[in-house]
Amino acid sequence: MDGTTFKIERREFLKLLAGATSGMMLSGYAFNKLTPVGQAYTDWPERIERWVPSVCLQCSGGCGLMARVVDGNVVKLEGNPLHPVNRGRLCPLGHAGLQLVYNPDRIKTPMKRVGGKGSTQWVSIGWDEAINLLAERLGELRERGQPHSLIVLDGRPTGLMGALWERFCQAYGTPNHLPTDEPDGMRIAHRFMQGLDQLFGYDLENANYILSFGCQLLDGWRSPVQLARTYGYLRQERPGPRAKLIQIERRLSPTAARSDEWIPIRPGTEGALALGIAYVLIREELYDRRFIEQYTFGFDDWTDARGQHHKGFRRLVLERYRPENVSAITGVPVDTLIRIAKQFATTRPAVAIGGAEATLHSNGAFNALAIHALNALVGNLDLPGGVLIGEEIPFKRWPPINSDAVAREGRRRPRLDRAEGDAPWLDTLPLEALGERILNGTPYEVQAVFLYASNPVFSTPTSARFAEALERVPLVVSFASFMDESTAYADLILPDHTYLEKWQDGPAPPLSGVPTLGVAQPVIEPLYETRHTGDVILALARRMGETLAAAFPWTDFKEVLMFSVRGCYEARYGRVFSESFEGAFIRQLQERGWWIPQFSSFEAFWEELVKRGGWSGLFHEYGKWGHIFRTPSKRFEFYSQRLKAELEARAERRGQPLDALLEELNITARGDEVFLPHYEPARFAGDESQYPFHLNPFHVLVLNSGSGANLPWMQEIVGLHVHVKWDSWLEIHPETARKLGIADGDWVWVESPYGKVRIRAKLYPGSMPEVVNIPLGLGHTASGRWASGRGVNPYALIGPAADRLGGLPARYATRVKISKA
Amino acid sequence: MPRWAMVIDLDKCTGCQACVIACKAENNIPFVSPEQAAMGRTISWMEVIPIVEGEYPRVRVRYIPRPCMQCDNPPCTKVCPVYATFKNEEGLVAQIYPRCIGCRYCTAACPYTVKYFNWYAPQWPEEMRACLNPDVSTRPKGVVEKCTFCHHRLQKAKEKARAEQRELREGDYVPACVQSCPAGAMFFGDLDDPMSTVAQLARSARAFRLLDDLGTEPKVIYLIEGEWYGPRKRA
Amino acid sequence: MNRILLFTVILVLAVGGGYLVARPFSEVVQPIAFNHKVHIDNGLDCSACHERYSQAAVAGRPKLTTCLFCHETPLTESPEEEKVRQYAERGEEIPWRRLTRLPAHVYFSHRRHVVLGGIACQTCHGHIGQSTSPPSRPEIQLKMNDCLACHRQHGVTTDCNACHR
Amino acid sequence: MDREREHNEADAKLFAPMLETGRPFYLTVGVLLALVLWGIYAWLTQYRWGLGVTGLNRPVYWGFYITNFVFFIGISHAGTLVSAILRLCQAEWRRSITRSAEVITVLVLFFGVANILADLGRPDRVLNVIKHGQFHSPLLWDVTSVATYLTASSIYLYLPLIPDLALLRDKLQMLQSEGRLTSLFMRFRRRLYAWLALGWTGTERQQRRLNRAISVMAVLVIPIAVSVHTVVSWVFAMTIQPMWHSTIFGPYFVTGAIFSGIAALILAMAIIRRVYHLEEYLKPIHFNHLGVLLLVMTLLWLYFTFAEHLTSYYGAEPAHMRVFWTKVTGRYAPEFWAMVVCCFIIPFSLLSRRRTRTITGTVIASVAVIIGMWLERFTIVVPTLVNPRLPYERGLYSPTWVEVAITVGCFAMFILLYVVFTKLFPIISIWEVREGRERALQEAAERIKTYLPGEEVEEVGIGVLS
Repeated sequence: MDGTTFKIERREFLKLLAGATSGMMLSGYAFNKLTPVGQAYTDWPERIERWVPSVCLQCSGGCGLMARVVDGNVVKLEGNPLHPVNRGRLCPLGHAGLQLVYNPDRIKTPMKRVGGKGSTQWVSIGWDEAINLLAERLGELRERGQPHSLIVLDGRPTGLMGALWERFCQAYGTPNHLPTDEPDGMRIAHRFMQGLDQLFGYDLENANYILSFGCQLLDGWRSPVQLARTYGYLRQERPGPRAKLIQIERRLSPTAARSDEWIPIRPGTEGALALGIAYVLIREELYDRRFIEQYTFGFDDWTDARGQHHKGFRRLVLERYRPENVSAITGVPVDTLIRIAKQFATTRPAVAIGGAEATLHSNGAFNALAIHALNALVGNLDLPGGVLIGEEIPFKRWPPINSDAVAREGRRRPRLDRAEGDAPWLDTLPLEALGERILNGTPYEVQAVFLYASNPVFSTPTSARFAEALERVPLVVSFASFMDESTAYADLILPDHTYLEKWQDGPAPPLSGVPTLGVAQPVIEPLYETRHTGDVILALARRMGETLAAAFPWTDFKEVLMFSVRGCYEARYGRVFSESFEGAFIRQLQERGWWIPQFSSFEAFWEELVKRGGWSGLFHEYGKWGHIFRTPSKRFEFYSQRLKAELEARAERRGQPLDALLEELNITARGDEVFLPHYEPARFAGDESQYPFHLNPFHVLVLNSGSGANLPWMQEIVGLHVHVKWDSWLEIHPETARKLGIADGDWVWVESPYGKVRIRAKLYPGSMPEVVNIPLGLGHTASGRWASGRGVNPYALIGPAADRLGGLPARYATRVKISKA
Repeated sequence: MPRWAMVIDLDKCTGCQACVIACKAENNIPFVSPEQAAMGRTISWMEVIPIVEGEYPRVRVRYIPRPCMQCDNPPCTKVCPVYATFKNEEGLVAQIYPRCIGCRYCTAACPYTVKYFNWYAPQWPEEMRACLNPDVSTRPKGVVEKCTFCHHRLQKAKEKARAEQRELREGDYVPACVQSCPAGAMFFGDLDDPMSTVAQLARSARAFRLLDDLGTEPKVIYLIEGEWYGPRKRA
Repeated sequence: MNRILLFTVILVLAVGGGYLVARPFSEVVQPIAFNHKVHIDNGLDCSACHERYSQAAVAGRPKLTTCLFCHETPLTESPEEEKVRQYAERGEEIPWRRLTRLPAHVYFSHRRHVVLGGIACQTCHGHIGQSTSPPSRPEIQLKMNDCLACHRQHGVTTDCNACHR
Repeated sequence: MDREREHNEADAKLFAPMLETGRPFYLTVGVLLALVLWGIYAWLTQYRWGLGVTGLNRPVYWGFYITNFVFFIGISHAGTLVSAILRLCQAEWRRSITRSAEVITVLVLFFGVANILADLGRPDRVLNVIKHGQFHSPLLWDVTSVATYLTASSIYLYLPLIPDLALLRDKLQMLQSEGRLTSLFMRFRRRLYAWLALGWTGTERQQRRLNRAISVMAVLVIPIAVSVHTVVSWVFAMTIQPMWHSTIFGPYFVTGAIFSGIAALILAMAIIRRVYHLEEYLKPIHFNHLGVLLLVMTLLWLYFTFAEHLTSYYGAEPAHMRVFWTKVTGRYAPEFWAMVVCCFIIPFSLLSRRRTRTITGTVIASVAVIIGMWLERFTIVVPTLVNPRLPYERGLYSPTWVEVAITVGCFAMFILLYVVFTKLFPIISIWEVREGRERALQEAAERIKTYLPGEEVEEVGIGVLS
């Protein structure tokens, strides 16, 4: 019995001990919970709050920002209510700027690759070392007389940074400042028909009928917020009936979904439809006769100085583009065509806009001409509700450069993206061809590549070849903030600030015709060891000898900005951003020719400019007829004499007949028709019998063609209408899918002559039976934790094709086949 | 007492989802991993509902931005066992995270499915914590959350108005989504003030409310798409 | 019976021990033995150091520059005062610890209470102004019911939303 | 004393489980314990990381746990309600089955509550329900009625247990006096029985009071039981969600509850009979009678199910129809039709014929009903949530191992506690069986006489209502 008692006692004791220990722990924990741990409470937020104006650089829309800064961190981005582009509004991508600035995947210091080409190892280096290294390497190139072998791929060639790069290339001696942003095909029409090289605006706010040929008005075209604002205004704010928006497109995009009518059309036949509409306008005499007579050339048949008779636009259209013919080409029913044409002619002001979908084809230039011809037919050029030819921002001109002999010699070499170095528009090579040229070393070896806001390895067809090309170049320098696909091939990474950390200019894209410039100051201190690329250019120039240094008489980018905006101060029109009621009065005065200076000194102007976030030209002067037609005939040219002259000049130089050149440029028309807006059949990669579907890689507002992919918020909302998040999808017509035995959400293979991807199919009644759609911007293999490995990149399917006349990449010219995976 | 209400003009809405992201930024809404998102655990107080109607080629897509309806007769508050969700005197349906026991009865009872649950404790990469809004708490795991009409903005607006010794004016208090709407499709104000924009628009013949026949009396009022010749408002 | 006694003793010891172990961690120790009373007696107002209580939510703690405004040169021979200049020499801010805290989900605005509501600092902060050395814990530990009682008394909102976000 | 010994010998089998324990018992306990530990581990995982470890999502906010909750609360009707009704009806065949039914009730209620706790996002704040309870929430009604029901059914289990506890006390006392009670545990048990028996000696007065108390509780417990499951159904019916917002949900749930309760009871009885060799106490007639009861409930269940679905179908409100088709032809059709088979086709075909209303037949029917009723709860909870009223992406729900483990753990724990109960207390009411043996025959005969014409017989002072 005693034994048992003892046993119990011991057990009891152990139990008590255990109890006591746990009790002690528990009570200690509880007390700790109840009262603050003093040491931990040194974190003491002050909540000091400021609102700082800036400019959004998530896309090229140029919206003004107000950043809410609390205790040195940006905690919210809102629109700048004074900025005329967005008036306090902001798109989803703009809001997600927070996730860009505070992204954990940012490159935090300058880095140098170790282990030579092909290695994926970088080491952090200091800025001085980095810039010295770069200056040394670039210096060597100049010493060897090869400054032209540097190419600068510039994805944001507008504004002062573009100008700074251009100036650097000039002073350094390379002709190769190459834009990599997506070209706007309508520019070709502006060049050939009006002799102007700029982008035109569209006075949508005053338009009553908007005929959009695949223009993604609400999906990121030019300035998304301004477009959305305009849309809202046209729908329910403007007095009178709602404006009509007709979307002619191969996919029911969000723009098409918000339009009054969606007209599905066979890819690449937009030009034919425009000509079909022209037929109705001409046949029913619904065109603007006064305008045609006074301001156009080549509408009727004409005889040139040598007495040769030429065919006019009218006869060409009446002969060739009868609605039934056009319907057969485009797949648009005849009655729809006639109805649209009549509405377009009678609902004035009516305006026709061409988008990338219509112009990035092998026949893109002619599509653009045909579409733009419609604007001339209704006489709606530089009028309220029409096409606007706007003013440039009056930046102060920079002092001329005294470049040295090496630079001058280098600049004389042909630009790498020009097939034959003739007129800038003719036969410009798309990016993928550039890669081939680097690989082939034609016309010369490339020794150095700068990547600024540019990611060609991701956004180029046959990107593996471009990657190979970068591998081959001895020096690749990237200014990226993220380790993207192209930066992965960089030997030197000089990370730029994100846009909230730096001084910058934000020119708004032309839309309202009014020049608008956003000016941004750094909102927060740079988070990491990054540096403004503008400052890097200046520092680089300073270290590369007298002549280069002399070309850049500024210490940093802020000075460049201050120097340049002096032009606005001195412009004698426009105004620092102001409340709309305040602006309205000044605008009325200025419209009547009055100029009241707002500030007594540039310093006062600058201070207010920075505080309010920018400067704007206030109003557009309509009907500058002498100004908007810079063609040989000083009129709007249906028959483009410039096109004719340049093609003939080239043929002559080569000593070949014109027809042979046309043959080479894949132009089927002959004679006068070549120089008139006409329909050229689009060419597609892949045979129809083997690859039955058109591939339509479409833009998504929130991805901005790829840069939005590492922002989790954007990934969460990417495929709204098909309920897809964090992934790509293939939109396929339900009936087509049924025939192929594909159900919603099935995995499918999409195969083109160039590649093959596995993707989830989504049945979408808004896709045409013969077209499948894949969003652009996903399928990264690098660029951050959230971007990498999600979805597919349709560029893997797209072939390297181009419109050889206009130098437009033919992004929509690939056929694919679909099979169940 | 004002009765806060929102009007959304579907004819102006472009479906861009700026409201969705503005809300996420304003209210410290965590994003979830792709795997969680695939399970349906994305939190989005403001959500755009896409409705694809019709057959090719006459297909129509409607976009309906959907915040919390802030019902005058909310089915969710009735079922909350602990007063973690209730309607306050200004008509806002509040959600009090420190009180919530996470039974998800309110989420199941809400006919609009506007309530979200914190399946895990919300997480951000350390860098991204810096850009959280200090005016709004981050939620713990296991509680229900939803759109609050950005009521923290109301508190700030009220404090500011009082400090300036004036009444709250129209436009002083606007939720983040309304503030950001690029198309100007959203309006906000006091429904009890007959002169306010929302009250005027609410009387429009285009006005309707989601699932109106349920009698929940939502204070989010929609204006239907289409031609209309009545009075117009600029947001 | 003995067993119960033993158990009780151990329980008391355990709880007490736990408290004693945890206690030092829960004390707020200020880097400088700041004397509120001396400053108040010398005619300084709360706002002299806690600058923003009348304009913002957070009253704020004094920045080093605020201290140096008077203490650039020694006013007394106090070694504690000397510490201020030592921090200045090292170019560091004084790491004041926070004494009065609210849970993270409670939003409190000083301006709202002090300026708009006319509540005296003492209501929540007690006699901190009369303290001669930094207290290791707040004199008044506010609980939600305290807030509610005061709100009811003043007839202001008791809406949960007003404080909880 | 003689009679006592006679009884004891006759009922030796009833005492046996409490006095002898073999390997199968430990094996069973071991297996069950392992499952319980698995469930606990799952719950700890869930507590640590949050409900994210389940398969729940938006819009399927409720899943296994709520299904289990409704199911367990339903099973709880086995007992109390069945036994109370049988007692009130003076159904003589009740005597050997009431106890096992009442135990099911009390134990299973805990698991209903446990599943609610498992379902909470913040189990640490569960006391808020008491501190800040809002009575407009049906969940509070649930808390109240379940608590009341738990109290009432515990008392109702305890009261008829008292004479048996006294018997056990005496039995162990006897064994001790014979020096056969060596283990400490047995001595502890003797003290426990003595304490719980409240000094029962079986005097006339005690007997009368006990009978009175039992009859009061039996009357009381029926409305409470009905209310409990009605309130559970109201958790759903008080919302305006399609196919939840239904007026017949109260009776529908109560019917289902009794239905599944009887099935659980039959299953439990069959196992007890088999394991403890109680063939003499739980006879085919018992199974036959319960089988008939089950048959009635099957038909009643079918009636309600049919009514519920027909009204939805005929009304054809779009929101309702989405849920309806999800059940009938859509994603949850397998579960739905399995439910119909389990709850109606199998039990009806087995129970409607006397030839198949055997022990085996009723047990098969019961197993089917238990599975079917769980599926019924599942197809009530989930398809509605899967189909939100607004056209969101339709949710899908597939439970994770955590939910499965917690569910399995709950079942295992319930069975474990049940097994332990049978080892500590008589699972067949010994005194009632004895009472039946001694008096019931005569009483019944006399009672029957009162039904017959002609003979004017004085009301006999028998039965619980006297």
